[in-house]
Amino acid sequence: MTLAATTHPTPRLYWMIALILAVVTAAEVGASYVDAVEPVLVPLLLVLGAVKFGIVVAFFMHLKFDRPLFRSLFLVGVFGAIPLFVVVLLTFGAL
Amino acid sequence: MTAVAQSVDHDPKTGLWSWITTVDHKRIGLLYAVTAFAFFLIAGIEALLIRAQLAGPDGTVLSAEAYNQLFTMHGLTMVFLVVMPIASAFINYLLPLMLGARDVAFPRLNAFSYWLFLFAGLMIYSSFLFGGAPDGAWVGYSPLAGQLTETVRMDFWAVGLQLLGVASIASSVNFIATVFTMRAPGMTMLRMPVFVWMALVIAFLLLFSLPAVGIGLFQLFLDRNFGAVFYEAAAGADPLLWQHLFWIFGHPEVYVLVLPAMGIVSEILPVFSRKPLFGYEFVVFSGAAIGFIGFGVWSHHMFTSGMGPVAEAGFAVSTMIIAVPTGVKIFNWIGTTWGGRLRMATPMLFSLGFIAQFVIGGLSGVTHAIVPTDYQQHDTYYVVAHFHYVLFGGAIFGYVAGVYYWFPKWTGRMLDERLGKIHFWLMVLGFNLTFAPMHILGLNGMPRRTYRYPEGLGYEFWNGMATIGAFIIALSFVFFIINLVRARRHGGVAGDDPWDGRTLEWATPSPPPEHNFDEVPLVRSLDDFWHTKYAEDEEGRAVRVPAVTGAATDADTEAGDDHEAIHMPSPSYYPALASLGLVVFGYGMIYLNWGWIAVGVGAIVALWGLFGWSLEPVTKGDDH
Amino acid sequence: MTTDTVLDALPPEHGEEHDVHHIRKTAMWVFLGSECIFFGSMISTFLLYRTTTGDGPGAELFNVPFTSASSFVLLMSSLTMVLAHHAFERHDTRQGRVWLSATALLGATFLAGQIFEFTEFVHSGLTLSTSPFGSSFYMLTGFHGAHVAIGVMMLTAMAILSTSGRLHHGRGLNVELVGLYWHFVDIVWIVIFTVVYLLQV
Amino acid sequence: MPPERREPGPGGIGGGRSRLGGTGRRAALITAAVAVLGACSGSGPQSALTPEGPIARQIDDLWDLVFVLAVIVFVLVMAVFAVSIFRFRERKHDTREPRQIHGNTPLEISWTVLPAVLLAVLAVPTVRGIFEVRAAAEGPDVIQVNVTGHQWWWEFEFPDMVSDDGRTLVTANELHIPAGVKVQLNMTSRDVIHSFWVPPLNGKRDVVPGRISQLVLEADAEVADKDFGFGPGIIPGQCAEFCGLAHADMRLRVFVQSPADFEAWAAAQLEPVPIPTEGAAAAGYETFNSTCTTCHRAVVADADGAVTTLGAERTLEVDGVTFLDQFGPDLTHFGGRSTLGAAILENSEEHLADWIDNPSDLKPMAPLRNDLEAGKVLGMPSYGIDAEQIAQLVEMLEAWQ
Repeated sequence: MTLAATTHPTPRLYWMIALILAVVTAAEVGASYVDAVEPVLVPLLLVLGAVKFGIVVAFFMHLKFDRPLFRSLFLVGVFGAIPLFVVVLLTFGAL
Repeated sequence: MTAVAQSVDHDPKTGLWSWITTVDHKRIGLLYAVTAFAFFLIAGIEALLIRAQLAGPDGTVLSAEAYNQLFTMHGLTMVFLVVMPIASAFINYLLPLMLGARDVAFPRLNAFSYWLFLFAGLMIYSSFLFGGAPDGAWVGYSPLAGQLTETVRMDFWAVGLQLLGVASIASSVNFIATVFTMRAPGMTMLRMPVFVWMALVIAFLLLFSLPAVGIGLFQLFLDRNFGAVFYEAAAGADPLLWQHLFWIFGHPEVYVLVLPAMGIVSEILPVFSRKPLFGYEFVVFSGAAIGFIGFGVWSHHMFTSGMGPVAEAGFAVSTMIIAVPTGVKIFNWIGTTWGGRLRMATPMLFSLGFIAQFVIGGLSGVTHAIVPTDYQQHDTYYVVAHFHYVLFGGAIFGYVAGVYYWFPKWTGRMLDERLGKIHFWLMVLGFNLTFAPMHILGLNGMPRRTYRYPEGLGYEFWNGMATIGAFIIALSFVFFIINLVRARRHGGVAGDDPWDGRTLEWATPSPPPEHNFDEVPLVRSLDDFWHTKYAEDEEGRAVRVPAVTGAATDADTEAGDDHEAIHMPSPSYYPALASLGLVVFGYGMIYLNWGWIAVGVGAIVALWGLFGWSLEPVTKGDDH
Repeated sequence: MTTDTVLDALPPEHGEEHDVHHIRKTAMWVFLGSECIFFGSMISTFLLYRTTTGDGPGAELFNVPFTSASSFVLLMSSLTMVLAHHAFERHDTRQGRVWLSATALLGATFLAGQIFEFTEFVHSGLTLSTSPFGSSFYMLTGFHGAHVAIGVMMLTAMAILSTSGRLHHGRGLNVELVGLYWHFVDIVWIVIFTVVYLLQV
Repeated sequence: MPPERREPGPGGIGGGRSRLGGTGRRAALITAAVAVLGACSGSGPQSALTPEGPIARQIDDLWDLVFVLAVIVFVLVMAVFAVSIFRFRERKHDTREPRQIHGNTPLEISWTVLPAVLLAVLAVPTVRGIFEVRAAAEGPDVIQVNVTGHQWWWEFEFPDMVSDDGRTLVTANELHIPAGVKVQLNMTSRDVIHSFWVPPLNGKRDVVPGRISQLVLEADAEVADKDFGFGPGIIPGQCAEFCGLAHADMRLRVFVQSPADFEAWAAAQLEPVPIPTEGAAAAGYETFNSTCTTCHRAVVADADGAVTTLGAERTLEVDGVTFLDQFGPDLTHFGGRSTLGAAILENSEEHLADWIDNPSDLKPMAPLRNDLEAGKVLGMPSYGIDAEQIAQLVEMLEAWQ
């Protein structure tokens, strides 16, 4: 196991990421108003949301560079919660 | 080994204030144990009253109102104020010792968890003084729990459980961080004692399950007090949502109650069989599997609620799957005894009792997974029988075994074997007489949570037996209490390692010094302490290693030991203060009509405690 | 979690002093994992009730352009947060304090936007008691707002403490941990914004 | 003793008592008690182990299967366990240390796989059973009953049994069904969650506010003549989901009748009852009409045959189905019922008088919390009616056969 904290991102990267996040958010809002994407809107928005989520976690929260233990702890929470609540909503026929 | 104890310069501090401000995991463990035992006696008295009421048809000992409060409080107390904290007591005391650590990762957070548990427990019980205790069953099904808003009984339940949940999440975070970051050098994950593994599994279970019920409790509280309509069928809400949120927590909770006991039994069996645990990896991974699969079975508490046959079939299968790792554990325990030299001391007896009774509870659990039969069993005394076989015949037997086993470590004194054996046999008799008949009652159609039953349905005889059994259980605990009290003064002196133990806690003096280990041990294998005492001959039999004076700790001393350098965290009253603030805040929330002052005061006190806590240095003079 | 990564988690290096920083970060990540279930419960409650509006108003109330703007504010506060952390790592307390304050300010702006939005909705007839939709909407966004408020309080406290030089690794409050918390609150909002606002339009 | 089982279950005859008695390993006392006292503690009229219809029997057959398997597993495991304990217990003169066995992978795999196979075998009839027991009853013969759960009583409406003037058959706490016919219950609750349970006829089913749950009851043809201790064809049941104060007293009875008797009963129930015109009963009617009809409902006819329904008609709409939602039970043919207070007391003049005087003495309820405006009812209040008026009411009600 390595402590990869040495390869720390720079402020330049942070600004870049913020720019990407801003663009994705604009795309999301735009997409929800364009009729043409209506059929794929739900998956599209979920994918774009997941991209933003992933970028913040990986870079701003340093999960990409930090200990694998942290990654496991957090991913257990995220990927435990998703199927759990999908099943709950399925039993209600709400998905 | 005893010699080194004197060389440490920490005064053993005494007095009430030292207990309030303590951050020593061992003292906190003892506080948990004593508090949980006190609540156990209260819950036991509640159970006896319930059994007295049900001894015959149309019982008149209790009113329906009193009965509903007592069975609710019995369940709530046993789950949240007895078994969880007694597990916490063992984990607190033993986790750092077994890992070769000086303390848990966050000693003050640990104290906070304890005080919040105590104050929240007292708060729930104070409801008896304020017009009655919670009376909507510990599961608090909506909309019943939201219905009686004239009384604050169910507000005490909702707020009390919420606070207890905060305490449990705090200790879970603490235990997980401890296991991942505080292990002694060489203590890899697969060298950790099974008990530590089970502690880790339940910490994860609590961590990922409590937030669900926490949200449910918030919703219920908002419904009751702020006009929200989360469970208001008339507004289009679905009351089954509560059952999902509750059981997403409630089912893993069952494993939270029993896995530490399984861990305890997994420590005791090898010591008294004089053999290593059979299939250590399988026991560990089956425990982890139980925890993991435990998140996929919650809806088997809802087979009669009308989820639809597909969901029922799915949860039936997942419930059956969880029986597999449970079976693996049992087979490995039997494998551990096989070929050993079994010393029938009290801890061993209770562990063997655990196995036998847990098998019954496990098998009756499988019958619940056969969904159509569960349509008949659900919400009857059959279920009561089932979960008492798991949680009393199982968990409580395991924890009592643990008390007999580690009492010498905690106090330096041995418990009396003769009294212990009387306790055991009376408890086995009383337990089975109480709960075996409940299988029959349930199958014969007696629903649970009923304060009386009429003549003519054939329930008299077995209810009478169950009541007799309950009083025999109570009698058995009289012997336990006598034993505990006697041993504090007159018990035989234990020495460091009275049972010829295998794990690191036996390498310390009894009771261990504040800093646990003079030298942090270096761990080279599973059961490392045992291997400093025994080797294996060519036949594979254990042979005593010619006594190297001292054992693990001395042999593995690192250079430059300087006891002056051991910094233990300083005592702090902020954790107790912060938890007190939270409970005052809780009272304010319950009595909203006049309690805004309490809300404010509580919030300020809690914040004061938290800020003081986060700004004070961990160790005095350690302001770097 | 794969067994490999669990078993990889080796104990810290020898010696008396455990790496306090590492222990605290572990605890924070553990806590954030738990928060996933906390918000997951509320989000699924909302999804269950997203059309259960009874006689009251529903998702047509949402003003997506306005909420997009406040989402953007919160998103940018993650940038200032990470810059603050970067500054403190280089022991540039002054610049760190500036970024911390900026983060707190952006957080407060977001909160102000939320208060404005709530007021608008209440005036349009959506309250906690109107319908399960109303109950679950206010609870979800309200609890998120409470998380932001706690974050703003911690950021402000740290900004003030840094002036007296009382902000360092030895203490419970430190920039990296609060940063993790703050980013988490941000990503929860990313989910809420997508699921609650955008998917309803 | 109830009538014997259809056939001896594999685990032994005599219901769950003797079959389960042996499960407490160390509880030899219990086993002995079973043997000695078995004869005088029958499995009871509300037992799930004495099925009286095809659905309950299917469940019971599944139970017999899983019970036998569980006993076999238990005996095998405990036998090995007991051998291990006795064979390897420490003996005085044997000081040799045991061999240090750390595990055995083939053994581990086999005791992981074997139970998994066993459970997979059990899963097949389980899943099939779920779909079969859950299946809705279909066909022209099926009798529909709309059930409304109340704190703490049951309201039954037969939507397809309609009088000439368009009234449906309504009754409370005593459900009459024809033997050998499938009866489909469509259930909802007006307040909290209840659970409808008549063990000899089917498993239980939760009755959830805002939802419709369905349960099919079917009794064997000969049940109409069997006496379970309450009279021929009468099977007790009760609410199985904790529903507050009087949960224990939310009972019910199912009257299994021959199809002909059932038809006759239904026809009689649809008839109005006469308004008493003279004597004490007439005075009782005055009281009834001024006080009781706030909550209770009754269909009466005057001397000229003009039919009136006393009491406001209240209904509850769930998923497009209309359920009755009266504050109190329909009392039209009260005198013909065998119980009162949700099947907790035999219907006698004495009991009825006590009940009217103060219902909460006989059954724990919270009528002081009633709020009829808000539709909230937590039991029948005591109206402080004097003894004479009570006697008049009793006379009138008991005459409404």
